Amino acid sequence: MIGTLRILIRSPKFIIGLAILAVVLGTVFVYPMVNTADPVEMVASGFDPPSAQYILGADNFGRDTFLELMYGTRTSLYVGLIAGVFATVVGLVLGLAAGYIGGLADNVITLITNMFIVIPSFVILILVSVSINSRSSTVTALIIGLTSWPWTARAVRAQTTSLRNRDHVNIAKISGYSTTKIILFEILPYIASYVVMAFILQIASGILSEAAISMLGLGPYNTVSLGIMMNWALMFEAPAAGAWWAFVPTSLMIAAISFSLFMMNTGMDEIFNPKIRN
Amino acid sequence: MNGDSSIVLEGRKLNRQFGFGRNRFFAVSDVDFVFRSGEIISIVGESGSGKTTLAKMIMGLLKPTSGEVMFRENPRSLRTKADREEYWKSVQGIFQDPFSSFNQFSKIQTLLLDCINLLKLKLSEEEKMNMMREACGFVNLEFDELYNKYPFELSGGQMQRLMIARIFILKPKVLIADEPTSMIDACSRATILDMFLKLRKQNDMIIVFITHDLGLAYYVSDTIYIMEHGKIVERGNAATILESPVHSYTKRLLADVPKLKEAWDLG
Amino acid sequence: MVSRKAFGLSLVLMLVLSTVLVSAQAAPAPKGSQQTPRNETLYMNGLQWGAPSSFNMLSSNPAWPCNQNRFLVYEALFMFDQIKGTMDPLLAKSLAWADDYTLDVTLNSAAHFNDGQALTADDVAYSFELGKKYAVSWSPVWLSLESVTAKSSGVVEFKLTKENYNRLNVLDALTNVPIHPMHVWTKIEADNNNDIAKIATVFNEDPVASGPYKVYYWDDTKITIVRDDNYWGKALFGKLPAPKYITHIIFKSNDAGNLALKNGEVDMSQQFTPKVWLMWKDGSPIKTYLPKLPYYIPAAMPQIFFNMTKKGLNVPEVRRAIAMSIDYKKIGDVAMSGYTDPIVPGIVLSTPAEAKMVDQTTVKPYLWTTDVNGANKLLDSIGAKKGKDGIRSLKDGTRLGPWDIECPYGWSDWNASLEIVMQSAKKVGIELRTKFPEQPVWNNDMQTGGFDIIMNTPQGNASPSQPWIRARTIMLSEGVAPIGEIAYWNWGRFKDARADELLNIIPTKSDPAELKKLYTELDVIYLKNIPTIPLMYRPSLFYTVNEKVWKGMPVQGDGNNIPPQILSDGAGIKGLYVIHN
Amino acid sequence: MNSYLKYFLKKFGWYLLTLVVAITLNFFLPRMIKGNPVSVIVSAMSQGMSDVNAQKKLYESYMHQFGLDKPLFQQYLIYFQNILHGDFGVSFGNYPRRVSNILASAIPWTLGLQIPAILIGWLLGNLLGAFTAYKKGVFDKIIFPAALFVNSMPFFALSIIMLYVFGLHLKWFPIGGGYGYQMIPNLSLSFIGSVLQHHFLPFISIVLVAIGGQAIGMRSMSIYELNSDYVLYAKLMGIRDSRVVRYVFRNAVLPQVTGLALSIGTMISGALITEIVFNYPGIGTWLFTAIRTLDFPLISGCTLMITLAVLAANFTIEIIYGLIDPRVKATQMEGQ
Repeated sequence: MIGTLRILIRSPKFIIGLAILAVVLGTVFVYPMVNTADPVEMVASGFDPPSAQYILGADNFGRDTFLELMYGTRTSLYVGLIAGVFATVVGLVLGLAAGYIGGLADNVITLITNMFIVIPSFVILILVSVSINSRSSTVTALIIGLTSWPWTARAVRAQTTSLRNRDHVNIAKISGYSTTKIILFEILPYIASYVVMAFILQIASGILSEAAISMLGLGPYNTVSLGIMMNWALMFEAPAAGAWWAFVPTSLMIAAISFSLFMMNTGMDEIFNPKIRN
Repeated sequence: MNGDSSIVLEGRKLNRQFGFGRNRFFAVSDVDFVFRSGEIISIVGESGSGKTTLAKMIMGLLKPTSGEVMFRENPRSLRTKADREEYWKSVQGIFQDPFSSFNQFSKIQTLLLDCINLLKLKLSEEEKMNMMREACGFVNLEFDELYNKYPFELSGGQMQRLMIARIFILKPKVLIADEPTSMIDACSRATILDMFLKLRKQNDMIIVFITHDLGLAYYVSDTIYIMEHGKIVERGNAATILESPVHSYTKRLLADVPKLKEAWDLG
Repeated sequence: MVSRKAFGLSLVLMLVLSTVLVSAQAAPAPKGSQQTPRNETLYMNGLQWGAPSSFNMLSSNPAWPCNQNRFLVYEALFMFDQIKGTMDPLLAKSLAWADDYTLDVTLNSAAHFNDGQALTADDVAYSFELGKKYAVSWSPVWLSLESVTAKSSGVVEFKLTKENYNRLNVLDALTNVPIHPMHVWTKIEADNNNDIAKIATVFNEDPVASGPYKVYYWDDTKITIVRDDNYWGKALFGKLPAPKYITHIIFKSNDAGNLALKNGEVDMSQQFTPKVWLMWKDGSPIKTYLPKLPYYIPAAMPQIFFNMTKKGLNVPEVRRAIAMSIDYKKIGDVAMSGYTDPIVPGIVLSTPAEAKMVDQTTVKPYLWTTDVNGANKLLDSIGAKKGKDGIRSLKDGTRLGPWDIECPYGWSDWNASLEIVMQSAKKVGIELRTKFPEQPVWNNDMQTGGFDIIMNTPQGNASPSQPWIRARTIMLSEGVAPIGEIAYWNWGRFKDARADELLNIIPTKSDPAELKKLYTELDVIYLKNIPTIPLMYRPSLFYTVNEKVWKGMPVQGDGNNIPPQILSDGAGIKGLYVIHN
Repeated sequence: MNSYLKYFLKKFGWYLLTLVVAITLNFFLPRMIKGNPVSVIVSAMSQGMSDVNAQKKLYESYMHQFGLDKPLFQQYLIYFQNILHGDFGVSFGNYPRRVSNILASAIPWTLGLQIPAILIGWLLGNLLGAFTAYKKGVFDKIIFPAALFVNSMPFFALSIIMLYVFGLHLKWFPIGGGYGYQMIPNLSLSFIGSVLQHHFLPFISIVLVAIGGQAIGMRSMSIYELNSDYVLYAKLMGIRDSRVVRYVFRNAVLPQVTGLALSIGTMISGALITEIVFNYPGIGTWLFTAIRTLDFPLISGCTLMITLAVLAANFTIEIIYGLIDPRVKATQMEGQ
């Protein structure tokens, strides 16, 4: 584990990604400790331009956009994280089950997985969100996770299937390992790097999905997220009002977070797939 | 054949099919075998003949689609954990590719410790270390240098010898060796074969070589089974088969002997 | 290389092909010209939000301009003037009460349909009868009507019922029942076996009607009507309306519509435009009906309805505390961009015409304004103590919240208002949560009583029956289904016997002094019980114009005295005759 | 039987099954909600109506007309049957307009916007990816992060910024709609010009994001190929660089084709939201309206169209791919 980290630190891409993410995380978690105001408090008047007091001006409600951005980023990260964890766990469990058990279970799981890969997740995201009346950010995150597990499942299954027939697994079996122990010690370590990378991508896609469905007005209730901020900006005509501060920083924040995660992923990819290394 | 020694393993009409419906094919069909204690057996066939599938069924890694394996004259049961552990104390295997036989993420000692644990011996740390040291000594390896290393720090020959050290600890009744030397350089090959024979002498162990090399089979074994398309096409005393083969497939295999090793058998 | 060229070529082809497809699928074939010249076309927005589904006024969802009150294609007997409160003659010349129960309306003999047929008393009677025969939007008037008959070809006689005597309902109908040509619709009725379900699906592509315009072209993005140069009203108005074409652009959202107004692509906008003054800051020729705040003439009171069956919310002090906690000024400034005068709670608007209908000194003690301290004291006085989280509980342990406070998603001014109410209530220890579901969910929650607090406008149309119709929507408990079933008014299920009584008496009276007494009593009941809290005033229609192309748009104080009924509704139609390039 | 035909039929059957599942989800998921769209229609119609019985009757007649009074499963069967006949039902929000009619009016716009945008984005992205992989150095160090950054931005975020900069600020392009409002669709040059003018901003914002995504994928595929043994061998053999590059590109682009198949769903979804930003009269904008009014039949119609398009695209790509690449065919034909 330590060794892996040491290798990762040598990848500039990974480091850049990590640094950007660290700056974002630092800012969004430290700033609200300094400025303890309520982000939904309407302190200025609508679309006040940036000033010394409010460095990113005010949004349509007269809320401090910068403070809102901090809380919004937190919500989005939370949604991305929960969605990522959910999708990864579901994908991992189904992939392992299909790959390791094989047979009928494999056929059924693979069929479902392939279907959900082809049926656009956006469609399911909309249909499920429309059908759920009260959405908290956790519910939104779970819905997103629900639609994004198939990729992980498919890859985990493929790798597990090939690992299952490897001789070290056979040796472990005839050394009396239980199935759980085999999965934990003989299979998981081999796919761990892949799963971590997939998890990072899932977080990024979770954040992007949240933004997309919030744009459609299907985001979580009673909270501020990056997608909801974009949605308010469009609904309250920030572009027409010239209030670029209501949507440009938000767009850049979404891009910065997913960019940092993508960078980390690319860096890891180059480490773990040495052929891609330049 | 030594009719007087006891039967340890017996296969009755073993079948293994893969796939369903129109995609179904039989990797192993209607195979019978009898392994008596002290015997060395070779199962010879080309790649795709089903010999590895058969080996896995004998080891209990694959369930036969139909047929039965008799262990010490009783139907083999692998249902409970205790059953399985009991079986694997008696029936063990060595695989072709030493590189893939190791879990890259565990240290060398884990491999040997697992064997000690399988034997359920109540030993102190010190005694365990000694046992492993002895096993490594048997295969000419320096345990104290190795035990804290990871597999990728070892050579192929060292790895395969460690696999034999495993068998040394476990002392099974039956050893299934699936092309154990095919990925080893020629000079370690002889050493390794010697170790097998030494082991057998110590424990009165049955060794089943799974191989495509009829020459090797003749050199080491008492009994030879010839396998083609999942079926045993010919069986018998090694010398008899080599001198007067009956089946055309055996004849073809014999003709190939001088050519030797066109490709590594990955099946 | 060859393949790349082929690729590029096929792309271009695809683009062209899709353009062709778009053109080909457009509904009616364009007649003659390929475009409607900008200086001959008046562009509107904000009255139609989806693609037209029909121009059939017997259907549930006819498209602009075939909605009730809109006199561009179909016309009614009178035009209501929102400012003066008068009913101006249109198809009818005059009305006269023969007695309390009989009303005679004399038609303008010049009136004819755009197919040349004269418009007679038979057509009027027939049109009203359609409402009796089928459930259509003007059916409710038949509760107060006994019969509508053609006394002669030029006079229609309306007989009112005695048991359900309601003059207001009938006068309303004279200003909004669209007169249909009998010779056309009897045939449509016959073709569809007199089955309203089938009749309602008739698209009515080219309506035969009496108004100054005919349907010309429509698709998913706009509806265009063209002037009927043979319009009978040329005599009434002295000339034809100025724009040859009127196009209503169908936007999917407010923002696109406002951008188009700003850019001069839309001349007349019935949309909520936040901070409208920013629109003319750069000198753009954009105007609202009033030159200063509140910019628009208030005609409606959006308000929050309490579910009177919810524990905690059924305590009048709690409702009053919420009412006193709300920062009305912030709602006005932030949510409504200041388009509202300070709110005076009650069942009447603060406009001079309505304010004089109640005795202001009598109701004064019951009014409330923003007073957070007062609200806290009030809650203290009933023993509602704050818990650790700052939220109060009543003596019996009922926690004050969390209650959902609900309005449809995307109604941005309302969404903002409720955010403010939520913030306000927190300050007095009441926990509210905003809930912005899709409109049908909101509507369903409201009608079935599946809400805690919900926002809606009780009867926002300017009509002769205000403020009675508004008060009825808030308070009448008769005919209101219990929680779980659909109610069409009084969604909070408020119940007061005296209020019901008053609401039944008012429509039968016409003496102003007597009415004032009754309305005052009703207002006091309202203010004491607080079944709803008005949050703001709002115009019944927004009215923002861009004079880049069309000049002389009616605004207050321009001497024409044309009401802000967006050049198409009621007396607002008169504006079409004064604008010019 | 011809093995390719077998492969084709197998794929076809699988996609058909997937479609059935999609249709089923399309039907059941939106019906889980409690809001009742009929009440909206009725309350719009019965504004001010005071006879409760009349309202009830009206309500029931609409429930009956939309088939909502039947058991859910029966509704499902009817729905399925109707879809087979190309009938998506009547839109609740645009009653009595048929959903198929609405979709027919929207699809040309969406196709006209998305197909060229996605294809051009794919092509340019792959060229750029191969180029950066080949050139390496400073070029790669700038272009790769830039492409990744653009790709990290949701389509609509880029769209809003483009709208603000080029539509509102610089006023170079119209800010929304499919064509000028003064136009009446016809085949004149001025109309086509207007369509193209309105097409440009949404088109370019889809292209930009697509370029980013494809360039990244192509770059890593190309690096993979460039580092492979055959390239080394070819170089040792003294084969000209340009030829090697062509080999590399050809080998790297094949996986990119499957990549396109797999990412096409995400791309279409992103592009649909772009339509909303630009008020473009395509499926995305309709979907937005339908969601706002909980117009089930229209929501189902839109999502079904999207699913159908994605399935069709995937199917086509797989079929063509099976034809081109013998390896795929071989693995597909294997026993399992």
